[in-house]
Order: sequence, then C-alpha cells, then structure tokens
Amino acid sequence: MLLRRGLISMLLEMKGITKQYGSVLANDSINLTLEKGEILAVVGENGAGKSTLMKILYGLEQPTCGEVYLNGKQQSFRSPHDAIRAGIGMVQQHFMLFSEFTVAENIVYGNEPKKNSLFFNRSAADKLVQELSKKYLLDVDPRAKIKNCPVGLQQRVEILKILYQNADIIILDEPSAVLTPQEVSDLLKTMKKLASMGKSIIIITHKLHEVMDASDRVMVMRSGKFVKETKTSETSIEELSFLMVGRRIIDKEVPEQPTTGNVLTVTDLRLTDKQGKKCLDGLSMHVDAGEIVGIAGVSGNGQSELIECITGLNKADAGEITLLEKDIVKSSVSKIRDLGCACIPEDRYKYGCAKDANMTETALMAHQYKPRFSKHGILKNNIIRNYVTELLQRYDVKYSGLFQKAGELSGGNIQKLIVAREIEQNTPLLIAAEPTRGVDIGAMEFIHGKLLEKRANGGAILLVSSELSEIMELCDRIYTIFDGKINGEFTKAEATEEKLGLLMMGGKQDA
Amino acid sequence: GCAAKPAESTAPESSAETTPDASKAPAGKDPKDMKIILICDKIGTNPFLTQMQTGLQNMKTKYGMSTSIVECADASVWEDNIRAAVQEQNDLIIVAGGQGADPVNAVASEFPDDATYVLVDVETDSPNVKSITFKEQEGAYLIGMIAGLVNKTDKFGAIHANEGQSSYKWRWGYMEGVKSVRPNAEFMFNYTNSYTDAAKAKEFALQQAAAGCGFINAASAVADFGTFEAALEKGFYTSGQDEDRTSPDNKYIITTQIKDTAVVIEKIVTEFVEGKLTMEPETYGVKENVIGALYITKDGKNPIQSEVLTDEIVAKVKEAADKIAKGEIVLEVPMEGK
Amino acid sequence: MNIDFEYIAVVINSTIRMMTPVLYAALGSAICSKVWVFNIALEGQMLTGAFMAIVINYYTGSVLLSVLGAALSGMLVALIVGILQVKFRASDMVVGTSINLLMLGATTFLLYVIFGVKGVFTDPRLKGLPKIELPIIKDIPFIGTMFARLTFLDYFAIIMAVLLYIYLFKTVSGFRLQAVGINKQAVNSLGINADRTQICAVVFSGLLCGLGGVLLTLGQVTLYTENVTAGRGFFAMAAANLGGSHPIGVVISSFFFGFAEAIGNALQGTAIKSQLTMALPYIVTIIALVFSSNKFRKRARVLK
Amino acid sequence: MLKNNKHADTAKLWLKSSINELGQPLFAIAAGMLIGAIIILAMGESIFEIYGAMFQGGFGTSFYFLATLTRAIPIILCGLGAAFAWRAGYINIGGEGQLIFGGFVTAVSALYLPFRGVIGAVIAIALGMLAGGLYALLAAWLDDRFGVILVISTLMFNYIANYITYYFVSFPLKDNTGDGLVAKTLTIDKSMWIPRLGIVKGSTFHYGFFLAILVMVIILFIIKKTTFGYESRMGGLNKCFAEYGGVKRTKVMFITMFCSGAICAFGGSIEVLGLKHVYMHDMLRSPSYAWTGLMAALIANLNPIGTVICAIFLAGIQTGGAAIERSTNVPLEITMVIQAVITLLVSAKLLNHAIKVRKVKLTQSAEGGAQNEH
Ligand SMILES: Nc1ncnc2c1ncn2[C@@H]1O[C@H](COP(=O)(O)OP(=O)(O)OP(=O)(O)O)[C@@H](O)[C@H]1O
Ligand SMILES: Nc1ncnc2c1ncn2[C@@H]1O[C@H](COP(=O)(O)OP(=O)(O)OP(=O)(O)O)[C@@H](O)[C@H]1O
Ligand SMILES: [Mg+2]
Ligand SMILES: [Mg+2]
Repeated sequence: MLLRRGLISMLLEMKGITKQYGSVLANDSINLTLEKGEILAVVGENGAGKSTLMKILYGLEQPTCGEVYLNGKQQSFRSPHDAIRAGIGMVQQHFMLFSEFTVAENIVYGNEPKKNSLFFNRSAADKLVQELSKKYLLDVDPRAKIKNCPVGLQQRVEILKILYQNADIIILDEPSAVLTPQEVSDLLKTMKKLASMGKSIIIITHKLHEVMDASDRVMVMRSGKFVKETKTSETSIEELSFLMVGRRIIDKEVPEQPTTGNVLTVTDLRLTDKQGKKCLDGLSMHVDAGEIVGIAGVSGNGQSELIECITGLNKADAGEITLLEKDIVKSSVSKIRDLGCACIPEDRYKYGCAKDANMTETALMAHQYKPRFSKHGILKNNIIRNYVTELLQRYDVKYSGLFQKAGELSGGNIQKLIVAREIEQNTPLLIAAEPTRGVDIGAMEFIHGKLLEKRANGGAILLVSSELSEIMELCDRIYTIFDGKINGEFTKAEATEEKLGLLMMGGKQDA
Repeated sequence: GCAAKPAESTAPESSAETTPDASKAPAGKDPKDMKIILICDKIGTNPFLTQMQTGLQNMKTKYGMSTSIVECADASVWEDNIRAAVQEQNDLIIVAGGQGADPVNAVASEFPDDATYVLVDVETDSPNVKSITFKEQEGAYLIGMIAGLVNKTDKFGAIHANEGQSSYKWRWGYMEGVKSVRPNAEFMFNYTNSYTDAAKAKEFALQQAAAGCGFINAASAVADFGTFEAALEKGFYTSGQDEDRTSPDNKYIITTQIKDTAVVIEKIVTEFVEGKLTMEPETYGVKENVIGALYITKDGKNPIQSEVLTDEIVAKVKEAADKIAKGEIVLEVPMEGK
Repeated sequence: MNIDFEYIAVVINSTIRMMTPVLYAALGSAICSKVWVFNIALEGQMLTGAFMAIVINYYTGSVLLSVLGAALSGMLVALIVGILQVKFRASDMVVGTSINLLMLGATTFLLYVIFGVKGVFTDPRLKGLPKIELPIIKDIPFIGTMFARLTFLDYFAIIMAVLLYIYLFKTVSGFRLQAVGINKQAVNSLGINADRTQICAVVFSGLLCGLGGVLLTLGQVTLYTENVTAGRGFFAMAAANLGGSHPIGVVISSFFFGFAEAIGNALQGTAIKSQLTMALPYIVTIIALVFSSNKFRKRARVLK
Repeated sequence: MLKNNKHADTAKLWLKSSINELGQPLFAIAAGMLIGAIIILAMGESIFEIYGAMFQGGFGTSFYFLATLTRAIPIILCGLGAAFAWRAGYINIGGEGQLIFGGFVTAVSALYLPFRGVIGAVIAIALGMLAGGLYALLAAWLDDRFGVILVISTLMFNYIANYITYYFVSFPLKDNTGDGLVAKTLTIDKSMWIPRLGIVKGSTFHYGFFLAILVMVIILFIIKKTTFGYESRMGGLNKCFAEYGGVKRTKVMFITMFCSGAICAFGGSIEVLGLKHVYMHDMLRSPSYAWTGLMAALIANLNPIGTVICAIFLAGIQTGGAAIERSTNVPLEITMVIQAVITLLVSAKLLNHAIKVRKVKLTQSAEGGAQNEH
C-alpha cells in the first residue's frame, strides 16, 4: 500500500542502497522514502550508517549498488553539484562555511548574483539574503562575518544556504549536537515551518525527544541495516532506544561513598579570549577525593576554557586554582600533570592523539618522564612495549599491532586508548571531557565503568559533558555552567533533568 | 665497503709505478703519447678560459697529444678533479683559477713526481707547481689612458664583479692610467658581485652614465654584455676584457684590455714538450705581449670603428706601452686603501 | 653636496626595471597562497620562461611569440607543480626544490644542446622587448627619466596587480578562488572542484613567472645567462609573504625591497663594502616581517 | 595465542612499512635513471657510455668511491640536520647558512685562537657548531616571538650568511699572502687537520666521515631512545597533542632548531678541518651541499639511516657527473636533471598511488579535515 502511495506523491525514493568500505558494510540494501512536506527522522547507534546514507543521497559518496529516484525519475549524483541541482541540500555534521566571508557571501556561494556576467554584485547578494531571511523568518545580518557569528546563527546560515539553492529536500545531520536548548527549539520550529511550506526534511539525531517532537516518521538503522520504520505518533522513546541498541540498557547502581579531602579548588576564575569575550567570568568550584563532579552545560559556555586553565594549556587572567593545596594558576602543563592531574580531552583527534603516531607513542604520552619508563631522559623501550601491550589488552582496544597508527583505529577504540592512558596516570584528579562522545554503547558502558572504578579507589573526577543523562547517571555532585559562571550546584539526589536544563539555559536556582 | 681492499687499492698505486718520474723527463717521450689536462672554472663564454681552450686545441693539432679539459661546476670538485687527473695519468696538469690554487698545491706536494703542475693566474710558493701570473694592471693602465683621452667629462666609471684586493689591480691600473692624462678625474665604481648578472651591470652602467661618466670600464666577465648594451643605448664609451670584444654592431666598445691566455698555454705546452719547462714562476705583462690593450699592443679583428680613438691617441698610448715594456713606467699594485 | 636629480631619477628607473620581474613572481606566489598552495617552484617557472623566450626569439624573431611561449612554458612547469602538489599531495618543499633544480639543470643542458654554448648566449639576431615612450610624461624632467625605457611588460606588471586585485575582490570567479583558500572542504561539499581551482591558480602563477622571466632575458638585457633568475623566485616568496598575499600589498612590498636594494647599491663605494650592502635587502626583509608580525601571526602557516 | 598473533602482525606491519619506505626511493631512482636515459638517447649519445662513466666516476673504483664518500660528508650532515628539525615539524631550510657559519667560524677560531692540535680543533668545531646552532635558534626565536615563518626567515638567513662571510674573507680576515687574488682565509695549522685514512693513495677521504656517521648514530639514539626524541616527534606529528601531554613546545623547538643548526654547521666545520683547511668564499655554497642534503633527507622520509644512504647516492651522482664532464661531451647538468626527477617521483609517491588507490581516497577525506590546521 505504501508503495502504491509512493507512485503518486513520493518525492524521493532510495532503493537497495548498499555501500561497502573495504570490509565494512556501511549500508546494506537500505530503502528510504520521503514525501513532500514530510519530516523524516533517521536514528541509530554510532556507525549504523546514517551519515553514509545521507552522503550518498547528497552525492558525496557513490553507492556500491542501489538507485535513487526523484519524482519517479532515476538519478545519479556524481557530486553534490548534481544533488544541489536536483533540489537536495545538506547541512553536514561539521559546518561547511567560510569564516572570513560574510553571511551573504556564504549563502550565495556557488550561485552568485552577477554584474556584467563577471563581477560579483555584493549589494544584490545582501538584498537577496535579506529577502530570503524575511520569507522564512530566519533572521540574519547579511553583512556580518561568519567568524563573528555564534554556532546557532551559523546553522541558520547553513539552512538559508540550502533554501537559497532552492532545495526541496533538506538533510540535517545531527544539527542539534552543538546547539543551546533555546537554539534547538528554534531549529525544531523552523523545521516544522519549512515542512508546512512544502519542504521535505530528513534529520539525523541521537536525541530521541527531538524525534518525538518534530518528526512525522522515524527510520531506525543498526550496523548498516534497516531495522524498522514507523510513524512517530505510533512509537515511544523507549521503543526507539531498544530498537537502536538491540537490548535494554541497564542503569548502573552507583553506591554512595564518603569523600576524603579536597583535590581541586577553583576560585573566581576569569578569562577573556582574543575577541574580548569573557569566557570565564568568576567561576568557582571544587572537587574532592572519591567523588565524580559533573559540569553540565551547553557547550560553549566556558567548559573548554575551564579545562584548559586547569590543565595549564591556557593561563587565566585572574583567579585561583589549587590542586592538592598547590597554586597552579601559572604552572606549565607538565608541572600540573606531575602534581596530579590527568585529562581525557574533549577533541580526541586534536589533543588526544596524533594520527600518524603508533600505538606505543600514543600510549606513552605524559608517561615519558616516569621513572618506570625513562631514566635521565633515556627511554626504557622494552618495558614500555610490554606495558603498552598489556594496557591495550586490559582496556580491550582492538588494534592490529604496536606499529599501527592511531589514525587507523576506529573512533571508539582510539577513545579507549586515550582513556586507558589517562586513567593509568593514576593521578589524584582526572578530568574527563566528553569521555564518551561518539563512541558506541558498549564502549560507553566500559568507560563509565572505568570512571566509577577510579572513584571507588578514591580518585577525584571532574566530568564535563553535554549529555545530561551521562552526568546524572555518574555524578555525585553536579554544577551547571552558564556564560562562564557556575550558576547552580546539586547533589545527585536533588538533580532532575528539568532543574539542570533550566539552569543550563541561564535560569536561576531555586527561583 | 670503505675498508681498504688490497686488490682495489693497487690499481692507482701501480699506475704510479708505471710512470716513474715521467713528468720530469718528458723529453724522451713522444709528444703523441702525452696527456695534457686543463682544469678550470666553467668555461661558458669566459674569454680567459676560451682562449686557453683554443691554445690547447692548437697544441693538440700541432703535436697530436691527447688533451682534455675539465670544468669545475663547484668549489668542491676542484681537488677531486685534480686528483682524478693524477689518477688518470696526465703528464701535464694545468690548473687555471684561484679556486684551484690550494688543491693543486696539496696534490703536487703529495704526488710531486706523477705529473707536472702549472697554476695559471695565481701565485704560489709550492716548489712543485709552476705559477703563471699576469700584470693586468699594465693593461688596465693603458685602458685608463685611452679612457682619459677619449672621455669628454672628468667622470670615469667602472663596473667590476667583486670588491676587494682580489680585483684591485684592475681598478688601480685603470685609475693610474686615467690620472696620468686627467689628473682631476673622478671615479665611480660599482660591483655586481656576480660574473653573470648582465641585467645588474646594465643598470649600473645606466646609472653611471646618468651621473656623467663618459667612459665606463667593464670588468665583470659575462655581465659585461649588460654594460655594452647600455653603452649602445646611452652612447658612452667602454672597453671589454681579455680578448677582442669590439663588434661592428657596437661602436662604443672602443677597445679591450687584452690578456692573451692562448699564447701562455701554447708557450707552456711547447716548453713542456721540448723539456724546457722550469718551475720558476713567471709573470706576463705588456713586455711579453700577453697583457695589453687592443689597437695598442695588438691588432683587432675589426678596424678601429670609433672616430674618438684617433691616431694621435693611439700613438700616445703606444708610447706609454713601450715605456711599460721597457720598464720606464713601473706599475706595482699597492694594498687597497693604502 | 649637490643632489643630482637626474641621477636619482635614473636610479629609480633602474629600480623599477629590476623589480618588475620579482613583482610578477611575487604576484604568482600571492595567488598560490590565496588558494593555500605553497609554491616554491617560482624560481624554476621563471627560469623556464626566461629560457624559452630566448629560444623562441632566436628562431622566430618575434617578440610577441617569445612572450607567449615564455608564458606557456612557465604554465607548463607550473602545471606539473600543481598536479604533484594538489592531486598527488606531494610535499611542497620537495616539489619546489626539485623543480628548481630540474629547470636549472634542464635549461643549462638545453642551452648547450640547442646553441652549443655554456654559460651565456647572446646573438645580434635577438630582439629585445620594445621600449615604450610615454607621450607627455617623457618630457617632464624628473618623471620622464623615472619612466624612461620601460617595456610594456614593466607597465603590465602593475596593471596585472590591479587586474588581480579586481579579479580577487570584485569578480565571482575570484571570490570562489579565495573560498578555496579559506575552506577547501566546504568548496568540495558544494560540488565545486577545489583541486581544479588550486591547480589553475598554480598554473596562473606559472604564466606570471613566465612573463617575469621574459623581462630578465628580453627586457633589461637581451641575452641569456645561466641561472639568470639568481634567486629572484625565492625573493618573490618573501615579498609576497610581506605583502600579505594581497596584490596591492605585494606591489608595495616588492618595491620596498627594490628600494632596499637600490640603497644597498648606492652605498657601494662608501666605507660599507658591497659584500655587506648585498645582504641589505635580505636583512630588511626579516626586519619588515618582524614589524608586520601581528598581522602575519594569524596567517603564519606551519607546514606539515 | 592472541599474543603470538599480535607479535607476528607487528613484525609483518613493520616489514610492510619498511618495504614501502625502501621501495619508494628505489622505484624513483629507477624512474629517474630511465628519464635520464631518454635524454641521453635524445642527444644521440650512448646510454652505456654515459651511465658507465657516471658510475665509474662515482662508485667505480675505491678511489672514486672514497671521493664520493668524502663529498657526501657535508651532505650527510646537512641532511641529518634538516631531518632532525623537519621530524619535529620545523621547516629549517637554512642549512646552507648554518653550514656556512659553521665552516667560517671554525676556520676563524682555528686561525686566531691560541689553541692548536686536537684541543684547538675541538674548540674550533665546538664554536662553529655553536655559531650555526645560534643562527638557527635566531630563526626559531623570530618564529616564536614574532611569527616570522621559518621557511622565509631561514631562507633569507642563507643569503645573509653568505654575504657576511664573503665580506669577512674579502676584507678583515683575508689571506693577503701572495697576490691575494682569492677571497679566503689563511691556511689552518696542520696540527688541527682531521687526518686522512690514506688507505687509497691520493684519496682525500678523512676521518670526518666517521664523525658524520657518529652523528647519525647519535640522532638515531635520540629519536628512538630518548624522551626528547619522543617529544619532538610527537610535536612534529601533532603540536596540540604534544602540548596537551606536557611537552614544552618552545623549549623543544629551540633545542631542536639549535641542534639542527649545529649539525649542519658541523658539516661546515668538518669540511674546513678535514678537506679544505681554509675558508674560501663560496666553497660551501656552490656545491649545494645543504640543498642536496635536504633532498636526501626528504627522499629518505627523514629517516637518519636512509638520509645517509641517499646522501651517499646523491654525492655519487654528483661526483659521477664530474666524471661525465671529464670523459664525455654531455654537460654535467644531466645529473641535476636525474637527481631532480628522482626526488619529484619520490615526493609524488607514485608507487603508492599505483598500488593503493583506495587507501589514498580514504586519506584524502581525512586530510580535508586537517586542512585548517596547516
Ligand atoms: N570513509 C570511510 N572509510 C571506511 N569506512 C567508513 C568510512 N565512512 C564510514 N565508514 C564505515 O561506515 C560505517 C557507517 O558510518 P557512518 O558515518 O555512516 O555512521 P553514522 O551512522 O553516521 O554514525 P554516527 O552516529 O557516529 O555519525 C562506520 O561504522 C564505518 O565503519
Ligand atoms: N583513514 C582511515 N583508514 C581506515 N579506516 C578508517 C579511516 N577513517 C575511518 N575509518 C574507519 O571508519 C570508521 C568510522 O570512523 P569514524 O571516525 O566516523 O568513527 P566514529 O566511531 O563514528 O567516531 P566519530 O563519531 O568521532 O566520528 C572507523 O571504524 C574506522 O575503522
Ligand atoms: Mg561518526
Ligand atoms: Mg554520522
């Protein structure tokens, strides 16, 4: 019956899409349909093949086999150019904007208004963008430089870019991952409005409440395969999460335990960035031994800067940081590490590893001066090799040999390696920033287990995460951060998602 | 495999044995069996070297010996090439140019009997190396005189390659020559710091001409072509170096400072073949008719083209050349700045 | 001391002529950095142009064909550079150094093969670029001398800089070209072939270098000497860097260096020896880079 | 069982990467020779004669082989110096300037300091290395403090070093004995010369070669065995990662650049004390030691042993080139062409492209993301 309907009003149809990456089958005969004015959500665990499917639709990747039909006509997209011409636009996980250009320049790129068919008519571009922004009620300043725009605005530019290209089908790949809750709700509103104006939308997201809120239909994928498709109104968050992971997720029991002595205290920390923005604005907090302290907040509210200041990568303008009763505000990274602070970095490829470094080299970082591994600057290579082999085994990292490069590991495995390295520093304090970002559910449980183990051994852990569920599950105490300040503090018992959510968006505690 | 292998290392040693003292007793050897090698800078159009090349070729035609010429592309290959020349059993090794001085001295003291060594253009103390040098200042003096006599202004230019004592004899001789006829002369010197940068030489020449120089002495090897082009454009007079550089296309090149290296090579080879070559250092100047000025000590391939170089002037300069040859004018180059 | 204005004008005139070849190469360098390609092969591209100009000039006697041939040959060499660096992702340092070495070897080698000479080639048959006499300006005392005997390629260097400025900042194509330098991935994601844009920019730098090369062999003088570029391509890189890869900035920085060199030359014959004055432009480069450091800090590019 | 497998895999991977590292240059060399052969044929000369003369003159007899090794010494050291800096991500192309300063300062110290003999030589070398090291350090400092990029500053420094030393040997420190035609210093006292081996009569091969090999061993040791080597390599692979791990970037950069400069300078010192015994203008620049060394390092993927081998190979091509010049009509520039073609082919990693098109596609998408970093 669905098929019959498709013959009449089906806008897009993907049939038997299969994509093979070497030995990995990223998409296995996936069928997807999309109607005019419909919002379709695609969900699934990491590596399920969602992005791959969308990349194929957008012409960024070629399918191994399978066909794409638009309005019943078969299409072949060799490049995004073809897809754009056919009326498909995509906002990718990482924004594709030119930071030095203005909003208008970014939007009209590729189809610029011309003067004498040679010159770029910038004022016409500004006007076009203004009209467009009025038409879709997406407010932007055409003359602003992208690099000065907040993330939410950049996303709006991405959407306008697609609308400017006259797309009928809009693909959004994890659009809400970096947005503030306010921005998310704006985005969802925009989506609904666009749909009502006749645009069709495909959204990929891990946040199931967004699915429930905005979509008409959901498609679930798991390890490259189609699992189920259903009307949103006929399903629930519980059912979807079960479908995604294939099993029930059991909540961990975290036993209470007393804290023993202060490890980290941050007092009135202030930092202004190069653009003159106050990233940290009088931030105070503390972490004791034997507890996991969470910092909940929408990313971009000073979490990264706080971590940089504690680890010594950045120097605060004012304020105090004491680690085990020592002032470390002006100390170097190595000094702070020596004193007792390890860190699982937020960006694993930027700070966590070097893509071309091998297993041993990656695992050795920050261990190299330990007497166990070196003496007078000479490395004890045999001991190191044995240690790394043992470490990789213990943390269940899947690798092919010690000479394998870090960049060749999967995201989850490299994350496990980094977690292993940092936990094994055996420092009184461990900072874990987004420790499970982008890893699959199994690895996530494993990493959580390791953090709890460290806590049980009397370690202090500062957990910075934008995932509320993670924070609420693991933390003994939770701070909310907003605009470079701590604006709320909860014990595990007090915290509820609503309270935290409110404060994360700048509300007042106990108001 | 850099350890000594007896089998390999005997090769050059035995070669030394087969020609014991050959170099010192060439008289007994048939000239046809002789091997002569010239080791020099990259020849290009450097007349100092092309003339030697010609001289060597003439000797080959005359005596039928085997000759070879090795150009040294960079400073480090001089010694390698000289050593290779010994290895390759050359009887006479002629090294031309300053960069070859130290290497040839070193090789000659190591292998005094394996070959006869001649060093052209540089003085040396080495007893095993015959050195041949030139009194370029005498030629420069004659050019200076011509310049002084043809130039209408009191300003004299010169474009040299390098600044410093090494080229001072050219500048000093030129200035002395000018001053001998124009005591109030003012001089302008520019340096290309390159033997090939003709563009730069030309710009310097244009600037000197603009500053009022009516005669510009070109002495920067290949770069002189730039000076000549400027002369053609601006109409100042100029002179070339080493061999006849006059051209029917450019009447402003009125003369050339002669340094006839072909004659020198021919003399060395002839003496060597006849067994008369001594290790005494020799210096060639106007007297030997090696150094001089075109139209004064040597006839040109073209007749005098410029009306400014009158018979009167030629006669006057010839007189000075005679005096130099006779030792009546003595030109000893002082240290620069002293 | 009386100042000789005519002499000063001639010095400025010389400076302009000495600088225009560098300016061409510097513009080439600038356009390459606009698309985020680090091109060190400018020297080789220029040398090729200089050589081909002489060869074509000798055989055809046509100045126009020489200029075209030089530009074409420069582009050809640049095409190799572009393909290797962009398509094959070869290290810019290796490609640049090798191409420079290759062209130095090849031109010297071909000089011998074609003309049977080494070191220098000159012939009365060679025709230099015609000099342009500007109608009114040539009669103004100081200015007239300043602009005397420049060839159309000298003027064209400035025109080219202005054209390049207009192209980059006013045209659609220039806009898209700059976008490649800002975010190549984003350009690719829109289905525009960024590789091709990069290669085109490199090829265009070859054209510019070719023209610069022509000036070296048919402009200032009419002869070819081995390695006639003598490091001008490297110098152009520094000039482009100082000029912020902005066409007008590059014009200013190129002439700034030109005057540094002119001052160095003017100091010849004073107590400061020419060996030291020769170092002046390079020292000035470093100092200028230090003084413009804040501006460059952001642009400073750490090569892989 | 799993463990055994792991070790076998490790060995296999290592073997694979070594074959890849070695196969690449070998393929390129073969291709370079092929292109050279085409050129020779086009000139109407005999390939066998030319290549024969080239190999004979470069590697043919112990005498010529030792000449090659002698020429290779400064090339090796410049290559090692470059590799040392490049591995850590610092693009030092100022090897020439550092080499020149090293040679010059060594010569001057040997001439004008009151020390003679071995002590004098050691002091002269140490001062030469210090000079080269400081010269490189200055570039590093300008980069760190003002953001003057290393590529430009070290390049400019080459010219500056060349002209400044030219001034000194033309005027204040010039050898004015004899007619003083050449811009060079006086000859250094014999007691300070690095002795020759004398295994082959007439060969200039001296113990400096073993000093160069020693430097290679030390660098290997630093790279493989020391925390500093580890830190500098990590810094070269990913600056942020190293910094995050507590590596002091500036310190590593300064030390790396200093050492790199000192190693290049050592090449100059050895050339002066081992071979030339004077400092003459242009004696270190005109043979392009530094650039050849850099090429050797890049062909060898910055691997020290590979750098030494490539340096010897390139030196062989060059001495062989001189032999071509001696015995045939072909200009020695053919060796430049062959050398350049080889390095070009290595850089393009054509072999990799031919074998693993798929893999390249993968890394291309990976590199797209890294674009904003460089
Ligand atoms: N360029 C690639 N090369 C090799 N394999 C790839 C490549 N891209 C994706 N894959 C494989 O395809 C699978 C699907 O990847 P895809 O990015 O589509 O997952 P996803 O569902 O978008 O995951 P996420 O939720 O993390 O975004 C991955 O698990 C991976 O194994
Ligand atoms: N350059 C590469 N070479 C080999 N395999 C790769 C490469 N890049 C990616 N892959 C494969 O693609 C898969 C997905 O990569 P990806 O980085 O998307 O992992 P991920 O778990 O989705 O992490 P993230 O969410 O951070 O992107 C990995 O399992 C990895 O094996
Ligand atoms: Mg992913
Ligand atoms: Mg995805």
